[in-house]
Amino acid sequence: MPAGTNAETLDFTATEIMTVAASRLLKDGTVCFVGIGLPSTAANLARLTHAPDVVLIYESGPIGAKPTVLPLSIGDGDLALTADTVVGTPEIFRYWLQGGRIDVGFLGAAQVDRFANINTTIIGPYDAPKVRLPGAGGAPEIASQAKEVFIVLKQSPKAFVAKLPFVTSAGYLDGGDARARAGIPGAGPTAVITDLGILTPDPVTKELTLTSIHPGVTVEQVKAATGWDLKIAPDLKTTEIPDAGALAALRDLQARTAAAHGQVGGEG
Amino acid sequence: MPAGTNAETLDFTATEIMTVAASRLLKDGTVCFVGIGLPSTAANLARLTHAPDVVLIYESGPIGAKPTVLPLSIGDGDLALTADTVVGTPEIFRYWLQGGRIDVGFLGAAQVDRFANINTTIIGPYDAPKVRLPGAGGAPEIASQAKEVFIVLKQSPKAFVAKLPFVTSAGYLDGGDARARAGIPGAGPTAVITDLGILTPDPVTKELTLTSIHPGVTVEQVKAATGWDLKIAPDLKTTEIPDAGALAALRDLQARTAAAHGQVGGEG
Amino acid sequence: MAKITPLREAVASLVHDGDTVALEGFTHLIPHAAGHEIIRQGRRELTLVRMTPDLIYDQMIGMGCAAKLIFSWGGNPGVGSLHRFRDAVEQGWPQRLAVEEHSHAGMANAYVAGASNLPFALLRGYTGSDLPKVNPNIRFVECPFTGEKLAAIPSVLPDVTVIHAQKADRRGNVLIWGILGVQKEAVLAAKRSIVTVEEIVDDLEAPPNACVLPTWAVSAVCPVPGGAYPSYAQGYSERDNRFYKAWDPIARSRETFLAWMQRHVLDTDDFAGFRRVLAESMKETA
Amino acid sequence: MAKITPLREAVASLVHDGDTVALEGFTHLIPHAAGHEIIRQGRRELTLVRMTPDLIYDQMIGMGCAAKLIFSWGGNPGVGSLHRFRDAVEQGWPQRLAVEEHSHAGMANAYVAGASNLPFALLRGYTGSDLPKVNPNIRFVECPFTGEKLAAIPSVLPDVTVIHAQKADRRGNVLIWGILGVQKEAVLAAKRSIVTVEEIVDDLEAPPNACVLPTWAVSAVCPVPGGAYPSYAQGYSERDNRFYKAWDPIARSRETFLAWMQRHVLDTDDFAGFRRVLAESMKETA
Repeated sequence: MPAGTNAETLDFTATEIMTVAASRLLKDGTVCFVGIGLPSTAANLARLTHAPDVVLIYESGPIGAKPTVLPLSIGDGDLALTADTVVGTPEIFRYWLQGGRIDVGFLGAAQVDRFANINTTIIGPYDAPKVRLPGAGGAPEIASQAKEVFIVLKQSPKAFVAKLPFVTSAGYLDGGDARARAGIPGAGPTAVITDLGILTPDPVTKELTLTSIHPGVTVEQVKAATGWDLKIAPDLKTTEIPDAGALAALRDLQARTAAAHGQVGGEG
Repeated sequence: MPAGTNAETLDFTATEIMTVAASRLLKDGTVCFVGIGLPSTAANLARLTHAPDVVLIYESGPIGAKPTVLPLSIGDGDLALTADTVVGTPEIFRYWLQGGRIDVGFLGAAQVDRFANINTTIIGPYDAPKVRLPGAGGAPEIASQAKEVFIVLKQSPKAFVAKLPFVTSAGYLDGGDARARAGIPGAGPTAVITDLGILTPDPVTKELTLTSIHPGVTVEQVKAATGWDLKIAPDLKTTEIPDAGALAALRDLQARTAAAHGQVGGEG
Repeated sequence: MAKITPLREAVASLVHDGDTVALEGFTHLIPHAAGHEIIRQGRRELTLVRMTPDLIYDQMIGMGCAAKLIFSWGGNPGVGSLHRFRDAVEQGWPQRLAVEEHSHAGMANAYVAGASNLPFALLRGYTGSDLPKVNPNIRFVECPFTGEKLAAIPSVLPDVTVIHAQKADRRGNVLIWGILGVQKEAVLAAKRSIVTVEEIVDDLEAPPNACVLPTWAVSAVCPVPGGAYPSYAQGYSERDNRFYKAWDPIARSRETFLAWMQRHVLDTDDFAGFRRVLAESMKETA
Repeated sequence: MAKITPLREAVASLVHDGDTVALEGFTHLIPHAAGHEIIRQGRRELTLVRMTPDLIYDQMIGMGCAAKLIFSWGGNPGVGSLHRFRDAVEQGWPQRLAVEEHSHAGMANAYVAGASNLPFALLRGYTGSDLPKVNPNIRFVECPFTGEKLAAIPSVLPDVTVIHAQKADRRGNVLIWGILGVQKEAVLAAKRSIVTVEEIVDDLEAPPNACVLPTWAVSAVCPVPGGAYPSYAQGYSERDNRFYKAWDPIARSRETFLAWMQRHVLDTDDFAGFRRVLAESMKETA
C-alpha cells in the first residue's frame, strides 16, 4: 500500500479509496459480471449506496445476487439465497455472457500491461514456470464479451509490467485498433482502478494513461509503481475523496463480513 | 380397422391387440422416448402392467412421467406433475436423446416403406404438395439416436408404401447395411406393430417381414394392406392374444382418459 | 427493465410488419392472446417461427399475417391437420407461405444457439432424412478433432419473441414452471420480447433454480389472465380440449374461418372480449 | 438404476488407475470425501478434470494420483495458491503433471458438449488470449453460414464423474439445488458416476423443474453426510473458511503435507474418521 501513509491522514486507506472509486464507476441498473475479491467488494458497495438496482452476476450461477455480507468464494450460499435466480455455470457463460447481456465485466488481475492486457496464468516460460498462477477462470470471455471492463488491482512494478509473460485475457492487445481487428466484440477495459489512481486508455493509442490520482498520492509515486514509462493525462484530475456515506457503508460491510466469515472476502 | 370383424369375435378389437402387442415389447426398466397417440397408449399400458419401472420421456420435457390418464397432447400438465423432473425441450434433445440415453424410441408414422423408413412430411412433390402432413417433429433424431425403435401404426396400402415420397426419418434407408454406412448410431426400427400383425426387419436385407400375425387375421389380409409384395416369415407366429389383465388395464385407462378429456389421446 | 403495459400497447410498439416473430410454448403456455392482438393490429409479411405451429399460427396464417414459416411440426395436437396452414402451403391462400422445415432437435438447438449469440447450432441430426435436400439451411461441418460430420443450422434470432408465463412480480421478473419448452431460449434469442402473464404478484416465491427471466432481459410484461386459452397455464387453468376439436370444422373452409375470425377476433377489443363472444358462440352450437 | 452403496465400494469398483476422472462442484458441494477415498485406495495415473481445482485436487496431486490436469482456475479460493499443484507444475513433485488449460467458458461448454454426446464444443472464446498458443486442443472452425471464426475444444468425456449432492431417494434419484455448477453435465458426460449425498430420503420433495438426476443416469449413490467438507451443502452445512486458511501452511512444505495426509487420510478409515481426527488436530493447534 505505497500511498498508505499519506492517504490515512485523510481518514481513509488506499484500499478504501480504490474500492470506493471503483464502485462509483458502476451506474445504477448496470448488469455487472463480478469477479471475487476487490471487484465483488466494489460492486456490492455500489449496490448498497448509489446503485441499488445494479444487477450482480457471478460465474457460479447467481443472477441478481444481493449478498448480505461479502462472499468469500465465488459460490457462497448467500449468493444463491439472495439471487433472483441461480442457473448452471454453463448457462451463465452461454446465455448471459456470450449472449451479450453483460454491461460491465469487473475483473481483478495479477498483472496488466500498458494496453490493459491481463495475465493470471504464469510468471516465466509456460513450460518451465517460475510461478504458476491460478489461471484464466472466466476472465478471457468476460474481457472480450462484456460491453466494457473495469479492472481493479493494486499498483506496483511487479503488477504493472511493460510486457506480460502471458496474455490470459485481452485488453487492447498491441494498442490502437488491434482489439477490433481481432474481432473482439466488447469495448475493452475502460478503466483500471488502483490504490494510487485511475488509468484509462488513450482514445487513439489505447495506452493506459493516468487520468485521476488519489488525494495524497504524487505522480512520482504512481510512476515508480508502474513498470513502464507511464503517460500522465495533461488534465490529470484528483480522485474525489470517498464520501462519508460510502466509507461508512464499506466499513460496515467489511465488519459484517469479518463477523460472518472470520475474514474479508478474498480471491477465487 | 380391416381386421375388426374377425378380431372382435375374439373379444378384443384390432386396435386393442395392436396396442397390447406393442406394449409387450417394452421391457421393464427400459428408458422410452414416447410419441403421442398410439405409442403413448402402449407405453403407458406397459407401465401399468408388466413394466412398472419403464421410464417414459416426452419431448416436451417430462422425464419419468407417470400420467394417471393418457395425455391428449405432448405437453399435458399431468405429464409434468407426475414426472421425476421436467427439463426444457432443448435439454431433452441434447442431453437425453442425443446423449445416447434412450433405449427405445416409440414412434407413430403416416407412412412407412419396406425398409421401415418413415414419412410424416408430405404426399406429392415437396414444392407442390398434394397433402401437407405435420412434419418431422422429434422423429428424425429419435429414429437415428434411440438404441432401437418401435413403430406403431395401422396397416393399409396408403400407409405401407413401396416408395416414400419423402423420407422424414431413417429406418434402414435402402436396406442391407445402408443405415450403418450412413453413420446412423442406433439399431433402427426393430419392430413395426400394426393392427394386423408385427413386422420385423430381415437380419440381412432389413426388409420388413411379417413375423407375427394377429389371431383372426389372414396372410392375404395383411398382403392386401401392404403396398409392396410383403415377405412372410417361414416360421410365422400367431400373436399371443391380449391377456385379460392387460385388456382390462387398457380399457380402464381409456375410460379414465375419456372421462378426463372427453376423448382418447390423439396425435401431436 | 421490462415495461408492465397493456398487451395492445406492447404489440403496437414491439411487433412490426416484416419482423421475424416467435410465439413459443410447447402445448403448455401458448400465447394465444398475443397472437390475436397481432391479428387485430393487422401485421403483415411476418416470418413466423415456432417448433409446433398450432391453432394460433393457423389463425395468423389464415388471416394473412405471415410470409414465411420456420417450424418442425405443424398440426392440431390431438385432432389432426391445421387446415389454414395446409391451404396456404397447398393452394397459396390467402398468400403463398414459404416454409423452412426442421426437426424438433434442430429447432431446439437453433433457439439455444440464438440465446447463446452463436451464428449456428451444432447437432447430430438429420442423418438419413430428406430434410437437408429441401432445406438449404441444413448444412454439415467437420469436427476439427475427430473428423466427424455434424449438422449445422442457422441460429433462430427473432426480432420479437412472445410467450405466456404464470406470473411476474411488480418489477417485471417472470416465473415459468411446468412444461418449459423453449420459451427461455426464445426470449433470450430475440432482440425484443413480450411476456403475457396470468397475474402480477408482490413476490414470485420462485423455488431455487426455477426458470426465472429477470426483468432486464424482457421488453414488456402484459397481464392477460387466461391468455394461453385454449392451451393451459399449469396451476391456473386446464387445456380446453373441446376447443381444439371445435377448431377443426371452423378452419376447414375459408368462409367459416373468416366469419369466425371476424366475429371472435376482429370484432372484439381484447382477449377478455374474445372469451365472452366465444362463450356465447359455444353455447349456440352446444 | 443407481446402486446405493458405501463410498469405499463405489470407488473400488468404478474408479480405475489411468481413468479420466472429474470431481466437480463449483465451490459448493465439492466431493471431498470421495477424493479422500480415491487417495486412500491409491489410484494412479489419473487424468483429473475440474474447472476449479482446489484443496481436494491439491491433495490428490500431492499424493501422486494424477498424471494430467484439465482445468480453468486452480487456487485456494479466498486464500491464495495451491502449493501442491504449484510444486507439481513448477518442480515436478511428486511427479510431473501435464496441464491442459482452458477458460471457464471453454470448460463449461466442453462439459455441455460431453453431456450432449458431441465430439466438440463450439463457443465464442479465447479471442486475444495466449491460451490457444499453449493448448493445441483449442482450435477454430468456420460458421458455414456467416464465415465467422469460432473456437472449438474437445468435449469433456470422463470415465467417471464424482459429485456431492444434497439428497437421494431410496431408488437413487438425486436432487441438487443452490449453486449447480456443471455437476449435471459432468455426470451426463461420463461413462460412470458416483454421487455422494447428505442423506437418503423417502421423497425428494423436488420443486417443479428442479435439478434432478434420475437413478438410471447414475452408477452409484453413497450416503456421506458432510461429505463436501470443508466446502458446503446448502441447507445442510456451512463452508468452513478456517480450514481453507489452515490448508495454506499445511500444503506449503512437502513434509507437513505428507504428515498431515498420513494422519488425516491414510490412517483413517473413512470420512467420518477423517472428521474426528481433524477435530482433534484443530483443537491441538487452536
